[in-house]
Order: sequence, then C-alpha cells, then structure tokens
Amino acid sequence: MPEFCGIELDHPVINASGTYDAIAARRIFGDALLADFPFSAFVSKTITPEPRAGNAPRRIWETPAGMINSIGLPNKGLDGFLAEDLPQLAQLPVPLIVSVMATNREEFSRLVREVGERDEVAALELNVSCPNVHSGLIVGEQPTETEALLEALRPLTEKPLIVKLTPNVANPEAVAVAAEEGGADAVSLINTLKASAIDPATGEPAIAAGHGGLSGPAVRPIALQQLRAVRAAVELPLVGMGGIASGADALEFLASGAAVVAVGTESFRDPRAGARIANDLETAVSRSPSRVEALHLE
Amino acid sequence: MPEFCGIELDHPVINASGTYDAIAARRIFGDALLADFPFSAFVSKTITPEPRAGNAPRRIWETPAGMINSIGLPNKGLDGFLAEDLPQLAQLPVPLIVSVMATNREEFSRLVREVGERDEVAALELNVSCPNVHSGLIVGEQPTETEALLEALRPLTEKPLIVKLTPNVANPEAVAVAAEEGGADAVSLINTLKASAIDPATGEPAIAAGHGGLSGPAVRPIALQQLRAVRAAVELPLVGMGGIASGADALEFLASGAAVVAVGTESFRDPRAGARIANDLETAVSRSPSRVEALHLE
Amino acid sequence: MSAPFGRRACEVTANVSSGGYRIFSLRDREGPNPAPGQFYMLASEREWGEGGGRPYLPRAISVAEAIPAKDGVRLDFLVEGVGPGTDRLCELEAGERVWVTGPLGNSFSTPREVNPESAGAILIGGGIGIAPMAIWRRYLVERGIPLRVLLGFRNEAHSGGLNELFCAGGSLCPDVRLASEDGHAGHQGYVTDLLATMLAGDDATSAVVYSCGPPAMLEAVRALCAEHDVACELAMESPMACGFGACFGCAVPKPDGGYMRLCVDGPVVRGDAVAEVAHA
Amino acid sequence: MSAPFGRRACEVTANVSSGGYRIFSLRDREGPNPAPGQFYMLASEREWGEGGGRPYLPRAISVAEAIPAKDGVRLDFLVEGVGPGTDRLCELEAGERVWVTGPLGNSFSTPREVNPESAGAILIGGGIGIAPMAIWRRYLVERGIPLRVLLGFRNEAHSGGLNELFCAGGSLCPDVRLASEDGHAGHQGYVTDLLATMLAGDDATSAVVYSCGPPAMLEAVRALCAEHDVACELAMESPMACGFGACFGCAVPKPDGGYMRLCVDGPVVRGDAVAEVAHA
Ligand SMILES: Cc1cc2nc3c(=O)[nH]c(=O)nc-3n(C[C@H](O)[C@H](O)[C@H](O)COP(=O)(O)OP(=O)(O)OC[C@H]3O[C@@H](n4cnc5c(N)ncnc54)[C@H](O)[C@@H]3O)c2cc1C
Ligand SMILES: Cc1cc2nc3c(=O)[nH]c(=O)nc-3n(C[C@H](O)[C@H](O)[C@H](O)COP(=O)(O)OP(=O)(O)OC[C@H]3O[C@@H](n4cnc5c(N)ncnc54)[C@H](O)[C@@H]3O)c2cc1C
Ligand SMILES: Cc1cc2nc3c(=O)[nH]c(=O)nc-3n(C[C@H](O)[C@H](O)[C@H](O)COP(=O)(O)O)c2cc1C
Ligand SMILES: Cc1cc2nc3c(=O)[nH]c(=O)nc-3n(C[C@H](O)[C@H](O)[C@H](O)COP(=O)(O)O)c2cc1C
Ligand code: FES
Ligand code: FES
Repeated sequence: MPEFCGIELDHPVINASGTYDAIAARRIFGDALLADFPFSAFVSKTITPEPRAGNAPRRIWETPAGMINSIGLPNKGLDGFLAEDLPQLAQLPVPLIVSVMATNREEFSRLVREVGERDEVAALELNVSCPNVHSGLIVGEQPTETEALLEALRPLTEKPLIVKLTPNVANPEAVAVAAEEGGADAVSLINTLKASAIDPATGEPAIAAGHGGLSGPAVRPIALQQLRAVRAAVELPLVGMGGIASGADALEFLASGAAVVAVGTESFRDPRAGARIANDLETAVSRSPSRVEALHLE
Repeated sequence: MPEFCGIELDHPVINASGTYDAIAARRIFGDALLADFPFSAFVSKTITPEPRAGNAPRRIWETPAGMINSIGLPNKGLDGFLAEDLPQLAQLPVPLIVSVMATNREEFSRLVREVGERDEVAALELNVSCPNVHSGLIVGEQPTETEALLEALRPLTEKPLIVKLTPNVANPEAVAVAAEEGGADAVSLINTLKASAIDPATGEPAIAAGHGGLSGPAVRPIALQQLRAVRAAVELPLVGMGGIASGADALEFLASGAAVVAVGTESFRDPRAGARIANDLETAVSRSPSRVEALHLE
Repeated sequence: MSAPFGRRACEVTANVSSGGYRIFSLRDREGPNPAPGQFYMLASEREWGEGGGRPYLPRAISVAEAIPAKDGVRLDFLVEGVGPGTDRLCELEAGERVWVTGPLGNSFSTPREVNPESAGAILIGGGIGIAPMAIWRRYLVERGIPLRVLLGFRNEAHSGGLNELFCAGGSLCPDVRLASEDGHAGHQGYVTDLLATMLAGDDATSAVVYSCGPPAMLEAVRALCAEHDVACELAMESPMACGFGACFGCAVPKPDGGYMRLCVDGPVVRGDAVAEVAHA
Repeated sequence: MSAPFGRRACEVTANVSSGGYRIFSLRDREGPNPAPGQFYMLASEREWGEGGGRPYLPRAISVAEAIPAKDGVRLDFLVEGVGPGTDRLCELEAGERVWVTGPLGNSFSTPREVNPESAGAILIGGGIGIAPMAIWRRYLVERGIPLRVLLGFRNEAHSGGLNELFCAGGSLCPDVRLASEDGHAGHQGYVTDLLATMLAGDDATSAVVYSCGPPAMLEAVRALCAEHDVACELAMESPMACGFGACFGCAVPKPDGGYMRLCVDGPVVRGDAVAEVAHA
C-alpha cells in the first residue's frame, strides 16, 4: 500500500490533471466506473477563480506517438466547482486531489483557502504554468516566483500542496528545489511540452491557438530524465508522468524515484488504462520480488 | 534554387550534424554516394579542439517514434580533422559546413579561425550546447553567453556563422536574438532534448552516460514550435530540424519559416532519406504551385 | 443505457468494399444495442499505436446498422479512408480484433419527441454521413413513422453504402431520393437543393429534419431549417481523442458563446443549439 | 564490393519455423553476393515505424546463407524474436516486402589470411550466433579448407537453424559437434568446453577460431584463444541504429582504449583487437 503525503493509496497509479472527467465518465459508463475505479486517487481538471470557456477549436492534433492539445482550461470557476462538481467528485471511492491555477497571489490564495478547507479534498495540486499578472513571468519557469508563491500559500492550508512543474525550462530541478524550500509537500512532473503542427490541408497551424502542449509516449524519455534530475535535487515525494502507457513504462518512473505515477493521454485510448497499469505493476512486482524493495512498492 | 547565407543550394535539404559520416558512407556505398548525394550541403560531425574517443557504450536506445543518443562527440580533433577528413569531405559534390564546439572562447576562436580560413569550407556551425569552462554556464542556454561568444568569433572569419540552438530552454527565441545581435548569419534548431530511459532487463539507465538526447519524429512538434517562436523573433535565415522524415514533414518547417531543413535520425532508417525528402518537396511544390511563393522554394 | 466501462476487443466478421468506401462488421458480445446516432471509438488491436505511432488515438465512427443476434450485436460501420486511422479500419480483415469503446454519445429523438405536432421525418445525408441515417431510417420505418430520405454524393466513387444500406431487393428503397454533384445519379447538384424544394412545399414544415454529412452541408441544412422554422437535428463531427468526455478536445461552439463537448452533448445536436457550423 | 546506395525493397519468399527461431528468405535483385560475416539492416515495409512507433530503427541481421540465382540472390536469415523488431521479422509473410540496406560490415578472413601457417578452421557458434557460421562453413567447405564446427545451445527451444543450416540428407554434417546446456543433444554443458578440450590437444594450435554467439561465450572464446595463443575472429554484436557508420552508436571498446564502430570496423573483429567482451 503506497503512502503519499500521508494519504493511503491502494496502488501507485493516479490520473493526470485534465485527462479524466470522472463526472462525465460516470454518466457514460454508469456505476461500473465507481466499482472499478482505475486510479488510486483522483486529480481534478485544473480550476481557476472565474469560469472559463476554454479555447476555440481546433484543440487537439495527433502526432507521432503523441498528441498536441490546447484546451484552455475550461472550467466552472471556483464557485461553480465547489457547488456543482465537488459533491459529485466526493462520491468517488478514492481520495480527491484538486488542481488549481491563478494568475496572481491573491487569487491563488483564495483557491487554496476555499478548496483546502473542504473535507472532501485530500490534497491540492498547484498548476504553476501560468504567467503571474504582476511580474509577467511564468511562475513555474522561475525558481524565485515559485518559492514566493509557495511561501504565500503554505500557511493557508494544512492539506498537502503538490507543485506541478513545467518541462519547458532548462533546469526543472531548480524549480523543484524552490518549491521544496517554499514548503511544498510533493512535486509532480511533467506537464506538456510546447509544441505545434501544421495542418497539411491548409498550411496553417493545426491548433487554433497557434500552439499547444505535447503529451503521450513521445515525451516519455524527456519526462523520465526530468524526473531523475529532480529526484537528485529534492527529498520530496514525486509524482511522475508523461507518456506512461503500460506497467513497464510506469516501472521506469518508479525505478527512477517516483512515489506515484500519473496516467494522462493513455486513458483516452483506454478508459481503464489506470487499472491495467496498476495491475501490470503488481504482476511485475510479484514476478521479481527483488525489485519490490528497490521500488518501495510493498 | 534556394540560397542560404549566400550559398547556392540545389534543394533545401541538408543533413543534421553528427548523423551522417560521408567518409564512411563512401567507403560502404562507393561512388554512388557522390553521384547521388542526398543533401544539398554537407554538415560535418561536430569537431572539438582535441581528439575525443566518445562515451562508453551503451550509446543509443530506441524510444517511441525516436531514439536517445549519448555519443559524446568522438572526433579526431581540429588537427586530425584538417589533415585527414577535410580533404575527403572536399570531394563531396556539395558545399561543406563544419560544426565546431569548444568549452572556452580561446579554443572556440582557434576552431573558427583555422576552419574558417580553409577554402573547402563554405560555412561554420557553432554547436553551443557545451558548458563554458570559465562561467560554468551552458553557452547556448544563456543569451548573454551566446552573444558574447558570437561577438568574439564574428571578427575571426568572413564565412557564415550558423548558431545551433539547444531546445532545453524556456525561451529559445531569446538565445536566437542574442545570436543575431552577436553577428550570427543563421540559426539552426533543434539539437536533441535531454532524455533518459531505463533498461527493463537491468532496472538501470539504458544509456551508459545516464542520459542522452532525444531525436526523431517524437520531437518534431516541439522542434516546429521552437522554430516558429524563433522565426517570430529574428530576421536571420533558419535551418529547421527535428524529426523530419518525409516531404510533408519538411513542408511543415518550410511553411513555418525555415530557409533550409536538416535531416538527422531518418537517415539511419534510409541512407537516401535526404534525396527522397527533397524529391517529395519538389513534387509537392509542383503539384500546388500556389504554395511555391509562400515557401520561397522557386 | 450505459456503455460497458473500458474498451473491449471485438472480432471483425466481415469487411466489404462499397462504392469507394468500406463496410465492416464487428461482433460485440458485451455491449448493449446502440441507439441511432451513437458512435464508437475504434482502434485495431494490431498496427495501431504500436510503440505509439500514428494512428495512435482511437477514431470515432458512427454505427450504420446494429443487428442483435444470439452471439452478440452485429455492428456495421461505413468508413472512408482519409488518413492513417480510417485507412487502417478500411483494411480490417475478418478474424482480427478491434478495441471498442461505446456506444457513446446521444442519439436522435423521434419527430414526436422534438415536436409533438410533427407529421414525419426528413433524413438528409451526404457522403460518409449517410451511415447514421441508415440505422435511423430503419428505426423509424419499424415504428411506422412517415419519412423521406435525401442522399447526396459527389460522384460514384463517393457513393459507398448506398446499395448495402438503402436498397432492398436490389433497388433503391422507395422513400429514398438521390442527388449527385456530377449528375450520374438522381438530381444533379447538392442534396440540399432537394431539401430546399421540399421545405418550400407546404407539407414539409411540420416535419423534423435529421442530417449528417460534411460541415458545409450541415450548415446549409441548419440555415434552411432556421429560415423555414423547421426543427432539425444534426449529427456532427469534431476531432475526438477520447469519446467519453475526458479530453475536452471535441469542443463545438454554442450559439450563445461557450462550447459543448460533442462526445457527451452530441454528436446529435439541435439546429438551434449550435452556432453556425464551421466549414472551409 | 560496395553495397547499393540506399535501402531497397526485397520480397519475402519464405518464412519457416525452426527450433524456436525463424528462418526467412528474401529475394535481392539488386545487391551483390554478400561475404560470410556480413549483415544487413532490415525493416519490414509495413508495421515498422509507422508514424514512428517501435520498431522504428532498422535491425542488424547477419546473413546465414546466400544463394545466387537468375532472379537475384536468395538471402536466408535466422532470427530469434527478442523484442519488437525481431518479433516483426519473425512474422514476415511470403510476398510482403522488407527494406534492405547492405551487405554491410566486413567479413571473415580465411585461415591462411589470418595466419599463413594455419592448418584449418574451428567454427564455434552459440544460439542465434550459429547464423553466420553456416554461410562461413559452406564457404570454407567449398574451398576445401579443413574445419570443425562446434555449436552450442541452451535447450531444444534455442536450437533453431540446426536442421536447416548444418544438416545434409537428414543428419548432422560430420564436421559438426554439439553441446547443450540441458544435455538433450551432444555434450552437456557449454560449447566452449568443447573448444577448451580441442585447444588443449596438439593439433588445434595451428587452427584459426571463428566465433559468433552471446557475449559471455565470445569472451570465453577470446580468453581461451588468447591463453593458447590461437588466432581468432569474433563476429560481435552491438546496438546499431544505422549500420553504415553514420550514428556512432555501435561503439565497441578497443584493448588500447578508444572505440571502434562495429558496423564499419566489424562485425568481425580479431580477438586481439578488442577489449574484454562486455557481458552481464
Ligand atoms: C461522432 C463521429 C462519427 C463519425 N463517423 C464516421 C463514420 O461513420 N465513418 C467515417 O469514415 N468517419 C466517421 N467519422 C470521422 C472519422 O472519425 C475521421 O475521419 C477520422 O478520425 C480521421 O482519422 P484518420 O486517421 O483517418 O485521418 P486524419 O489523419 O486524422 O485526417 C483526416 C483529415 O483531418 C486532418 N487531420 C486531422 N488530424 C491530423 C493529423 N494529426 N495529422 C494530419 N492531418 C490531420 C487532415 O486534414 C486530414 O485530411 C466520425 C467522426 C465523429 C466525430
Ligand atoms: C551485426 C549484427 C548481426 C546480428 N545478427 C542477428 C541474427 O542473425 N539473428 C538475430 O536474431 N539477431 C541478430 N542480431 C541481433 C539483433 O539485431 C537484435 O536482437 C535486435 O536488434 C533486437 O531488436 P528487437 O526490437 O527485437 O529487440 P529490442 O527491443 O531492441 O531488445 C532486445 C533486448 O535488448 C534490450 N533493448 C535494447 N533496446 C531496447 C529498447 N529500446 N527498449 C527496450 N529494450 C531494449 C532489452 O534488454 C531487450 O531484451 C544481430 C546484431 C548485430 C549487431
Ligand atoms: C487534453 C489534455 C488536457 C490537460 N489538461 C491539464 C490540466 O487541466 N491541468 C494540468 O495540470 N495538466 C493538464 N494536462 C497535462 C497532463 O496532466 C499531463 O501532465 C501530461 O499530459 C503528460 O502526461 P501524459 O503523457 O500521460 O498525458 C492535460 C493534458 C492533456 C493531454
Ligand atoms: C546519433 C546522433 C548524433 C548527433 N551528433 C551531433 C553532433 O555531433 N553535433 C550536433 O550539433 N548535433 C548532433 N546531433 C543532433 C542532430 O544534429 C539533430 O539536431 C537532432 O538529431 C534532431 O534532428 P533529427 O530528429 O532529424 O535527428 C546528433 C543526433 C544524433 C541522433
Ligand atoms: S472526445 Fe474527448 S472530451 Fe469529447
Ligand atoms: S550502427 Fe551507426 S555507426 Fe555503426
């Protein structure tokens, strides 16, 4: 039974934020979703202080071994989330992690305070890939911005704070160290890599927003390297993600020091991918018990 | 007939540094290599002031839609290159671009001076992905280091200087602007993305050096986005590369503002990939002449 | 009825060529009978995302016919090869297996459900969009609901499915009328010409229009129906990565701003619930 | 003789199963006759790097036999499925096409070329490494060069190629001796036990040893030959992305430091030109 930031998990596979809508999935798949929930914790899509409609389509594009997305964080805003979504997410049979994002410290504080005080919420993930409206800098690209944000948010809740790193930097480990020093409880990585494609039919960018983020197996080797670099730099537990599609892939991250892995794009191909991967991991571990110790999977 | 930094090229497809050894290929394929040379210019593997043996194996690893390499720049050093390789490369039927790398300004200057004065050489590519031994900073990750280096090298030769950018930064466009201000004639991108993998047979890093660089179709959407960002920031002609495997892929880069494209990993799969892609491009252009103008391919 | 949770492997039982398209059948032992208008996310078990190549994500395909049998539902699909995913589906061989998630999305409403006053249905399909019209037509016929069917295609090479899905005893079903852009069959011109003529007639205004086809055709149908104040349901397409509400990739603009997810709030959309249908 | 420039598509003419491995044949209409020890870079035309998935890079495979004919050279390959690339090669069907680059690399030298005093050849192959030994044996036999062949395998499931490549008229060629780790055929134990016994005898010291097999076996052969001062040539393996000197991925350590590219300076390497063969 892995333990993560004091939360007991049934297995080490959770979902990546923004890649599973448990409310829609329950409508479509019925209670079988709950009976057989594929993840050991559920991470919400990122919510923002105010509602957002998301970006104009086209939002997604398939690439070799991956996809580009520019969804634009459609969500009901904090109030809508708390009123409409949270009660439904609370019915899931696993702990709930809520992902939040804002463009200034005051709004981030409001999110952390109001989400953090809800009993239904086990932990918060801070999506810091947005620009700070005061400094103009992308918080997660700057160690100092990240540390300052954490120092401001840390006192506002006793719930674990997970900082989700962007991979679009030269040294993700520097940002992870800043998160640790600011008081984060865990670090998750990677978010998507900046990417674009041209639609051969038009000669124009395939994604309406001009560019988006790359995910899927294509990015796995990059994710794994960033995880290893961050692992060497901080003591915090890590959530590893980026292109995990099988138990063997997940093992690469666990063997590299992740406490937990998250599955994103692969769920689009297989709505039960999380359970399949968790199951493959268990088989791998029972087949070669010598690895159990190394991987802290007992 | 594309023109690049004053060099006339037969078509817009060249090779990526370090992915084609024309001397070995000629030994293996004979004079057919010369009769049917796949690239419109030849870029040498990066040379360094002193000879290098390269890294211990295992050096390469296949990944979804790509590969990781950590070759470690094996080369004969400047003197060995000038004495042994240059005369052979001069027999190629296309202009020669020599890629150089050093860890301090004095050595970089020696490379640029001695290579630049050879008539056989049409242009130099500066591989700036190495750390500066004085500052400890990776030159190509720092706009100021890049600009200072260019300012030092610019007076040493009249040959075009192409700066090859690393993709492992938050803002490649800032480095490109610095290269432009320092007096570069062109920018090429992308080099490989930091990556690693675990060998499932051992549970240890698959690459002996611990990690390497990712190339191949997996990285193409990232390369294209960096090219577009750099295109918006500088006036210089750009060499676009990263995962180009077909004429359609090459068109994405040309449509995004590359003057020339380079083919790397795809040549491993098909030694004549460069010619195939150049040919596909020509067909694409003759089929939809409206694009010719947009792509400046006439 | 909800879809089974997760994807399941279904056997290909047939794959035939039909006027430029292919029709293949799967035996679905686990899923419920789909409702007309619903779709499935499909990916062949082999040669699909192997090592993560393209095709990588599953592809959304409407069910064209569904026949329950002892050993499961036979699902028929009409596909046009337009890229790596549909090309691979076109090549499916009997005996191989396909990953199936679904049935997904909503379905058509009967004319009465849309409009209690309605006298019948007009189905208008274009190109590959005739697929969901086939199962919907059969459903309406079985319930004795009066209907007319208008089908349009560019030319013979894009007339796949016509014989298999809209003919009986070797000739076109009597309720079906054709239009072709090259004039080789039926009215020469757009199928929406036929709809325009029909809506201009008195009797059609109490009908409900159902349509599936290329975006330009859907937009013409939507605009014509709005003009004549006739209710319509459009079976739309948008890029889908997941089909079950997870990716938010399938956004379609709503008339009042904002977006709907077509995989959960569609693919069948009331004409007045959608903004102008984007088309090139 | 140089290899044709570029890759070419060759037709698969046969693919048979053989003791846990597969033997498939290609018809090469354009390439020259390969020399024993050479290899080809192979990738099936379909289901290989489609959209860039794995297998993505071509795979190096030694030629096991080459028979010139009117319509081109018939190339035989012995493969063991150990991953996505070799698994795909194992599945090749007659009629489909394979991208071929080669023949590549150097080849074995005759005993006389290695050592003017030499009296004959000892070939020692293990597992899948018996492939190049087959074509080399045939070459030596045709030239009347005295030889003995030692072949080793773990068990019957790893004895592929034995019947097809080292038997004549239904029984093992008389110059061939076997060893198996499980003792089901020949000497129970390592094939290098046979070599050790042979080298301990007087007559063997003037032989040249040729070997191909797993790294641990090659290292044992190298060490034994060094100990007895017998010349040997090892056909080695290393990870190859290109096979024609382009990627520098196939580095093998030299005894005096530094590396050689196995694809151009090998795959056949003199025992004294290579550092200890790395093995787990
Ligand atoms: C609800 C629904 C029902 C459908 N029903 C059917 C049906 O019954 N039959 C049927 O044949 N189709 C149907 N479709 C359409 C089908 O899903 C698409 O045609 C299919 O996804 C295309 O995949 P592909 O790989 O074949 O082509 P793609 O390569 O995806 O391309 C098709 C076209 O889209 C563009 N494109 C999109 N993505 C890319 C990309 N990554 N790279 C390059 N070009 C791209 C290109 O312009 C290309 O020409 C349906 C779609 C939906 C949403
Ligand atoms: C000159 C030469 C001649 C050869 N001749 C033959 C021959 O005649 N017959 C034959 O069967 N083989 C031959 N080989 C070996 C053959 O090339 C390799 O076995 C083949 O490349 C393996 O590819 P694969 O995709 O099947 O397996 P891979 O997935 O590449 O893996 C094989 C093993 O290597 C490791 N590995 C390597 N890369 C990866 C990766 N990216 N991901 C995961 N694991 C990896 C794993 O431990 C795995 O078990 C030869 C090799 C050389 C260099
Ligand atoms: C369609 C899509 C939507 C995403 N939305 C979010 C989001 O709302 N918040 C977030 O932190 N990450 C988001 N991500 C990033 C994923 O959480 C994850 O970091 C990334 O996709 C890498 O994992 P994968 O390769 O397994 O998908 C999204 C990714 C995709 C593909
Ligand atoms: C095996 C290998 C060796 C390389 N060696 C060099 C090198 O010596 N110098 C350099 O600037 N880039 C080197 N590169 C990077 C390529 O030039 C190119 O930037 C990168 O591979 C992306 O292009 P691709 O995806 O087409 O391969 C190397 C790449 C590979 C795969
Ligand atoms: S297709 Fe993924 S949300 Fe609709
Ligand atoms: S395999 Fe590429 S250099 Fe040898």
